[in-house]
Amino acid sequence: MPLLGGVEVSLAEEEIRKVREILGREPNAVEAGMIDVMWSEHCSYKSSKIVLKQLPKEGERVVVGPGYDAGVVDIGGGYVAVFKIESHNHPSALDPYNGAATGIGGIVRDILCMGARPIALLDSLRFGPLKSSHSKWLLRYVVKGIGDYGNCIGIPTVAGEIEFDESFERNCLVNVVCVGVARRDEIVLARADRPGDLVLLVGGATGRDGIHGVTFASRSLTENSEEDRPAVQVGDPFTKKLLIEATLEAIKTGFIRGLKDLGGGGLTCASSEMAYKGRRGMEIDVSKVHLRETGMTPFEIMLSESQERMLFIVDPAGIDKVTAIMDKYELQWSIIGRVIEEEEIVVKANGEIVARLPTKILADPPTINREAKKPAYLDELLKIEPPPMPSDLSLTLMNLLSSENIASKEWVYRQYDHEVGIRSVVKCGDGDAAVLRILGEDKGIAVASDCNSKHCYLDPYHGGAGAVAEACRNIVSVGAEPVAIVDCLNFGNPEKPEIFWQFKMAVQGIADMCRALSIPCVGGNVSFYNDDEVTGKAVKPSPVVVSLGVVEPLSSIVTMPFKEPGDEVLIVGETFRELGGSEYYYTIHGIEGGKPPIVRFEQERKTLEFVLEAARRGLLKAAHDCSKGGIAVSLAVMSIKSGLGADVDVAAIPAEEMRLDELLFSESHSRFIISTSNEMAEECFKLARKHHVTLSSIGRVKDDGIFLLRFKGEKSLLCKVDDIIEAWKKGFERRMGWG
Amino acid sequence: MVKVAVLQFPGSNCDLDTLYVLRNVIKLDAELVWHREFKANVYDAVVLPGGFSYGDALRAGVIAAYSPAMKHVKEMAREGKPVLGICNGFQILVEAGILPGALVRNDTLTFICKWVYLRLENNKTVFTWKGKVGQVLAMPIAHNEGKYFNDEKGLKELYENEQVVFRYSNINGEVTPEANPNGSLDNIAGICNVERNVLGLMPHPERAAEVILSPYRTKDGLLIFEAMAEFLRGKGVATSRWS
Amino acid sequence: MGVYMLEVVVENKSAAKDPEGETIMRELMHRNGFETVRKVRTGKYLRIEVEAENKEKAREIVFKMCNDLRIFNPVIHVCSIREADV
Amino acid sequence: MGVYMLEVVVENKSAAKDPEGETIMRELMHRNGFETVRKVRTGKYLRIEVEAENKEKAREIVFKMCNDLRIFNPVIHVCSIREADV
Ligand SMILES: Nc1ncnc2c1ncn2[C@@H]1O[C@H](COP(=O)(O)OP(=O)(O)O)[C@@H](O)[C@H]1O
Ligand SMILES: [Mg+2]
Repeated sequence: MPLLGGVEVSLAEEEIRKVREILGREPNAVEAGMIDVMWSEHCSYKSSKIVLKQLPKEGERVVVGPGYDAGVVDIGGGYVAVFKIESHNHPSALDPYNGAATGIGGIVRDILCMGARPIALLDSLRFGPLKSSHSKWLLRYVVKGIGDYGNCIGIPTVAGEIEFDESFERNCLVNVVCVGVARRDEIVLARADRPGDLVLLVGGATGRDGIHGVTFASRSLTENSEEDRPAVQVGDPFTKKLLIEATLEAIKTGFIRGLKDLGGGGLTCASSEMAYKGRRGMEIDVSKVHLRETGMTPFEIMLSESQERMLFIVDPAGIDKVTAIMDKYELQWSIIGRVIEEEEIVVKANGEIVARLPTKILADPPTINREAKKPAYLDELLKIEPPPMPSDLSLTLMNLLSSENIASKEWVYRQYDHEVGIRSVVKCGDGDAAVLRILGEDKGIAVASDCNSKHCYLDPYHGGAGAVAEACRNIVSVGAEPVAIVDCLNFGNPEKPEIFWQFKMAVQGIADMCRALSIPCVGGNVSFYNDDEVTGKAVKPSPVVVSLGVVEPLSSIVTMPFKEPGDEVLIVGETFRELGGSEYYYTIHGIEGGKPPIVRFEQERKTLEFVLEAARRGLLKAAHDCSKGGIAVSLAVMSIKSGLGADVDVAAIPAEEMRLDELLFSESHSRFIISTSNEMAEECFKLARKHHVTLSSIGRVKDDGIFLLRFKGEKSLLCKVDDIIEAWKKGFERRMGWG
Repeated sequence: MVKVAVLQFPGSNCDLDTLYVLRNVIKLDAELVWHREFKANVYDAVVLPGGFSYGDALRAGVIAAYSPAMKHVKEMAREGKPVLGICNGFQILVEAGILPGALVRNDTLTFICKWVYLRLENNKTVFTWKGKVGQVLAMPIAHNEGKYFNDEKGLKELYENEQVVFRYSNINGEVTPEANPNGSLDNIAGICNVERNVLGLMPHPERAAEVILSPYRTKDGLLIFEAMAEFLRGKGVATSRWS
Repeated sequence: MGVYMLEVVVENKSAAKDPEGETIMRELMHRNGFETVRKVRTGKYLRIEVEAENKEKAREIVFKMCNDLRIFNPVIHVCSIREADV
Repeated sequence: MGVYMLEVVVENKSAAKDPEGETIMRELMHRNGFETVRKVRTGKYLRIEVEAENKEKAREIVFKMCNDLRIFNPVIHVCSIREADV
């Protein structure tokens, strides 16, 4: 590795030249270390910044957009929702338990430092297929890590998703989401703008752990990553819980002028970013920092990424009041510096200045314009011939339902406390999105996370757009109005033009879909280098999108299970011959290619508007979007969750010309299955015409225990409801084995 | 006016939930009390809420059991005041020796969060006098270490003294192995002290006190809080032991 | 005064079941070809460094602590204490 | 063939934190009068009975098992194996 200031840094030669040029001198070792972390991909977004600019950030409800620790949106009645997503892929690949746990710890701090009480967690996970014992081991301990941490701090994990694909075998993806609520006037910003304010460091003592964690996250995993021990941290949820309560209590004093968590880049990142946002500087005395180990150098203290720490900017008039709160919770604290006029970060140790850098060089590093090139594999993959039609469609459905991608994820969410906080109205497994009520109000927040990496692989543009569309469909399915998204962009090495092309296309897709739906993107996270240096293989592009919606009143919530025999079953939207990247191709035929679904932007918007209005007018007894596994799987799941049967005429499904199997399993966008009473069906049709949406009645809910799909007079697919319940409920658990 | 304390230990996390139900649903005068500030003589009843006091270090509940606050809880128990331990609260009461036995790791070796059915076995306690023996209640559990254990002698005593209050059952009130989520001895989900003013249970009644939160549109958890509230207001079928 | 290191192991009484040990043996070891394993019992392990005048005193302190502070629950656990190398 | 008993202890590496051990020391031991405790580290304990030709073979089996079955994760844990009395 090249040298800067006499220490090894992970910067490119050109970047090193730039540092020297901007600074006009050689930095010393401490300064070089600080610059090294701040210029890492993880902290600086140097490769992605230019591309991310296209995402729409504005909207009536946006209170705080991207650039802060979490996005803040107005949800009415004086309340705001705060949410953010973050990846913890690299640490989780090495130590799934602690990696996932500290991921939760990190994302919770992001919400907390906006001044909001964290009220829910989501997890979006990707692993290699479960036939590999390595994947099982990763999944088992990732779930345990998330559960142990989230359960302990008393924040319910209310939703999530899991995908399995060979490309995640050595690079699992662990994305975690936290949602918070606050009164609008309680929001605090990570900003230091008043010279003389005190800098207070609270929480866990600083140790040598995690030094260079961010540079590690900004690199591909290598053969000897197992030796990369400093990158793995141990979480301490008990201390975190105290930190949460103490922080919220401290904010109530009114003396907290700025607040930021210490995550990647540690004290260096927190201090420089807060100062930069406030157009000020900060003086930090590292000899004041409470330490866990002896003999730590200023370099180590400034770069440590020890967990469970927060940085407060406190009005000196209130410092005693604030520290008394920390004492009540028996949290360690130290006053480590103050805000200064000059826009620079000055680090002192035992009275001597050991680093002095302009805030700008730390907080606003130069960006890189990376090359993008469409991968050659794509055109080949799109041309694949359709496989032969299976002779037994009932068996095909059973196999899909029990496949790891589609089967019930109950094994996972049983291990998560999804009820603590008494806000969970729609819980794990009940609906396409989770719904959390606002205590004391007749209002709820809906959240869902989505991404179909198989679609994205074949068409990152429509894959990115599709992730937004699907996340919003999931919100609308429960009767909520989507109001904003955040995203987590998981890709391979951006220095490779093919990977960067995937990235650019996906972001463009997300941006275009957001614009079409008039939904802002209020935050996100980029995780590059999810590839394997040994095999050179990258993960399938996985732009995970989290959509947040508002449902009001709570009585307009819709859930997924069929409700009563005799209810009419309808399909919203049209089906196209789009089987590329489908679960049907993957699980049944082992095919990776084909023409993937594209998003029809206008149609998607109209469809969402129709379903939302129908839900609000109380016309829907059940609703579920069609995604993985297509129409057949969506119908089956609605049947499974209710224990009721269904009798459906497939010929009534509006679709372009295609085979029966294609019709049943195509994963076209902009579709929902809904059920309604006979009396309300007519209203539904009227409303559909008003919204210019295709709606077609396809069958009825039955109580005969049979799930039946007819086609042109024939019983093309017939299963006992008990059998599909068994297949879907046991499919996952059977693969995981014990506990 | 009667006053109920919700006792907070570092790591309690169902404290606000319990307070919400006591205040907003039951309409009792209740307040959060930090363990260091807790005094027996100020309150008419105390609830030890769920959570992970001291992060479950060593064993769930064991460190909180040594807190000076627990001396006050013991005193209240002795005075016949209602003491309710929910989940971690139950674990603390057991570790403090106020209730007998042990709560150990679930047989599944995992945390379990799910709705279960409970059969009411004893309606002669401060918290259950409004129910009928054999009545089935729906409530969620959410715990790692909720498997009740006692030795042979201890179990015999529990039954002799009518201390078994709730057992895991199916919807029909049948106490079967399939209805036992965590491997608890005899499907035991909640027990009381001999005097019947202290109840500990693993399920969460505060999460089952409003229809909107229940998958079955029930609010069975209310029974426990209402019984306590009415008892505090001087109602209920008080036995001589309680007066 | 010196610093002594002691180990404390808390296990379930032999009469009580140890579902974790059984699961590890059955599902992990036997299933993956280690069939010669006959029995597995799990426990909690604590390594404690204590300041004391001598070894015996250190042992006494830890012994008293294990009893006084319910390091184990006598209803279900047995507890063993041994010396270890610092 | 004989039956041999081995003990396996899995702990966090010494450079890694052990929040549970810290909490036990601070909140349980120090607070309740055992101030001479200097450090507490927690770990997982397994007692394994295995059938083998001799001691060395038994040790080998257990060693291989701990590695192959990921009884511990070398990224964060240290694992020690010792003989015990049957
Ligand atoms: N990792 C997870 N954590 C928590 N809940 C999950 C997780 N994975 C899936 N779920 C829940 O299971 C249900 C079904 O999820 P999913 O299989 O993604 O369904 P769909 O394809 O219909 O969106 C949802 O309620 C979802 O929130
Ligand atoms: Mg869905």
